[in-house]
Amino acid sequence: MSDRPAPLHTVNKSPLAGPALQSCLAHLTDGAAVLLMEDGVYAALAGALCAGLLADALRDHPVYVLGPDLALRGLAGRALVPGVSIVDYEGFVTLATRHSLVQAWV
Amino acid sequence: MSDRPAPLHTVNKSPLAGPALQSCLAHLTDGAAVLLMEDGVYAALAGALCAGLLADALRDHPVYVLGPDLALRGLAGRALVPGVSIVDYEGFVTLATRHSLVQAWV
Amino acid sequence: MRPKRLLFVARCPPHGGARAAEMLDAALIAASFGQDVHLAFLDDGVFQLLADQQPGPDGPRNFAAGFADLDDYDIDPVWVERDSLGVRGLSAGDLMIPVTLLDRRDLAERMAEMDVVIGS
Amino acid sequence: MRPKRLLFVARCPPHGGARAAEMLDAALIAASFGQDVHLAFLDDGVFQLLADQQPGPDGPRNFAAGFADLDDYDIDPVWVERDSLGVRGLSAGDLMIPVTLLDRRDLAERMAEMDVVIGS
Amino acid sequence: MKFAILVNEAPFGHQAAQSALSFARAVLSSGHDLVRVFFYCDGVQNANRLAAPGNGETNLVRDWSRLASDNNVDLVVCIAAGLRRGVRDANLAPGFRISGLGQMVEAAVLADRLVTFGG
Amino acid sequence: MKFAILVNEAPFGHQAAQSALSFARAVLSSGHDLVRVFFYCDGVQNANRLAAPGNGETNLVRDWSRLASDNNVDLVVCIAAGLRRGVRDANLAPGFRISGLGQMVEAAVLADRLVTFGG
Repeated sequence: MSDRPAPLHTVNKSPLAGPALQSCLAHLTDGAAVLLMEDGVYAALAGALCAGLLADALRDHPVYVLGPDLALRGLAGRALVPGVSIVDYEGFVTLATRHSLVQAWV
Repeated sequence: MSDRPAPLHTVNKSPLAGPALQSCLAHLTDGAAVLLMEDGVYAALAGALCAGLLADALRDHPVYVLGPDLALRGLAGRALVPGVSIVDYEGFVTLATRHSLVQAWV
Repeated sequence: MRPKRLLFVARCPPHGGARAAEMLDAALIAASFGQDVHLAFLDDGVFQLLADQQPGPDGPRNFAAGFADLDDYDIDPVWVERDSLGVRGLSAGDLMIPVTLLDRRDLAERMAEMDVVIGS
Repeated sequence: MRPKRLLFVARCPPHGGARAAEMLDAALIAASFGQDVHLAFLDDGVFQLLADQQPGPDGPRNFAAGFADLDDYDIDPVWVERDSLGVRGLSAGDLMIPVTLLDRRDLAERMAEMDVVIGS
Repeated sequence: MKFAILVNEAPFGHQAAQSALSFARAVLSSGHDLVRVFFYCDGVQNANRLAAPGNGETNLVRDWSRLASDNNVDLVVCIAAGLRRGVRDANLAPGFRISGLGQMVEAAVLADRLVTFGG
Repeated sequence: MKFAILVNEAPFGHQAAQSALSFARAVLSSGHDLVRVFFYCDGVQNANRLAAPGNGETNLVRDWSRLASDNNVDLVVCIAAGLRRGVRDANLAPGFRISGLGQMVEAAVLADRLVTFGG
């Protein structure tokens, strides 16, 4: 199954506005990755309450954040949780091809 | 100001799906009351994680729950947090007349 | 072409709009098209299965009736996350249909084995 | 008829849809109709005021520009809940306009003094 | 007492519009005045007469129209929010009228209580 | 690789539809196939040609129509979800077609990846 390793999970809600991020992070399996998009990108903010949660996930899983959605929200120049990688939409497409499926936590 | 004592706060979101209930309860002033409606009625369920939060609020504030929304969700016959009062839409209207304003936490 | 393993994930409560009912519709159609369809309920989605829901004359349609069709469509078992029930003070006996309770880790593993995951 | 004290409460983030922008529109119109208009930002609503928001060419309109109009409409001061900023790792210096920081208790008291409270 | 109602959610994505209608009926049955129902944000979809729910589903658009004709209730759709979302004269249900945000402000000023549903 | 996209949110109440469009463009610019975009739930509002956003606002309905004409993308609106919400042939934007949920299942089966936006 090396070509279909594990799911890519997308989170599009603010971490303080519902359980999407927490639920998503609690369901990561070996090889799974997380992409924060839309209001989900607020979770990448260093210093936010949920930063520890994300840092924990980053020990075992890559976490990506959609750059255009950071810029839209005024977060482009701000400090993010260390280890989070910024991708654009082409990067999102590439991630989707490399993972077995895309599961949206909305 | 005896005829305009304090606000009535409505909460229409599930307590585990966002910060509406918690935020609302943190902003109650003297004389304020809470009406749980739509998915907000899940907060009235005895045994749920947030039951303690509601019980705390009930020491100082009346908490009402909309009966038709309980029935819709299968909660009509279930144990509720002690002290919560069930009202119908006419009761909601009466509450609105007795409070100074109606503030929706959505 | 072999049927795909399609999982519909329900995480929202039942009566906040048409979303829950529309996701159930989609699952039933997928099953009728011969796909290998699974349903998982977690977070507030477990409220969709609560027994004794009484839609009023003015309310939205009684989508709960749709769950009775799951057998006809050969969708079973229905997966429910045990932890999601627990924090809501609920147990399997409170639900309108028989379900398979799964721990979070087990549900995560099964979701990861699907071909397609749809829903919220 | 004396102007009413209208409070618009912003609790949702800015770019998840038109809601934030439409509430700001409503506040500006109310002010232009001579009402005594107030704005309060709490929970994720504080993100609406974050500086350096860069709407792309394809994105929704730049509603943040609307905040620049607040002075013209005599809407001030803007109330922001201190605790909501803190748990998000933000401070008043991160915001695009000057605001009045209020503790939760103080904001609650001011909200209770209004004639009408609109918004989420 | 004079009530005004603000509806911010569409009829089929959210329960708020149904709640607003039930509240409106209770205002009238309790003998109070309902000075206006204002439809804003996604709430403008309540006025889309092309909506045709399936069998056994509530038709909220029709129910609002009936409320207006039976009780002479003023149903106002925000023009800007409606244009954005494709609700305009071409598909406006009976009993609704399209106007500006000033009508919402006026409703808030004229009524003793403004009650918001959804948002 | 073959992609399909599921859009569950209306264009003006949520960013999801804009995200879906940006993702669709990236799929095409990356040289992949886009077998279908299926509009479900409130997502059917993306096909309402009566929508007319204000100056400076994105017109997502028009942008979808352009995507369809420029790239021959199959845009399918769920008939049941559309009827409920007042999106039907009478107000359907160019480039969209109305069909049943079977088209969503087919898209999920034909594509290597189904990516959901909103819900």
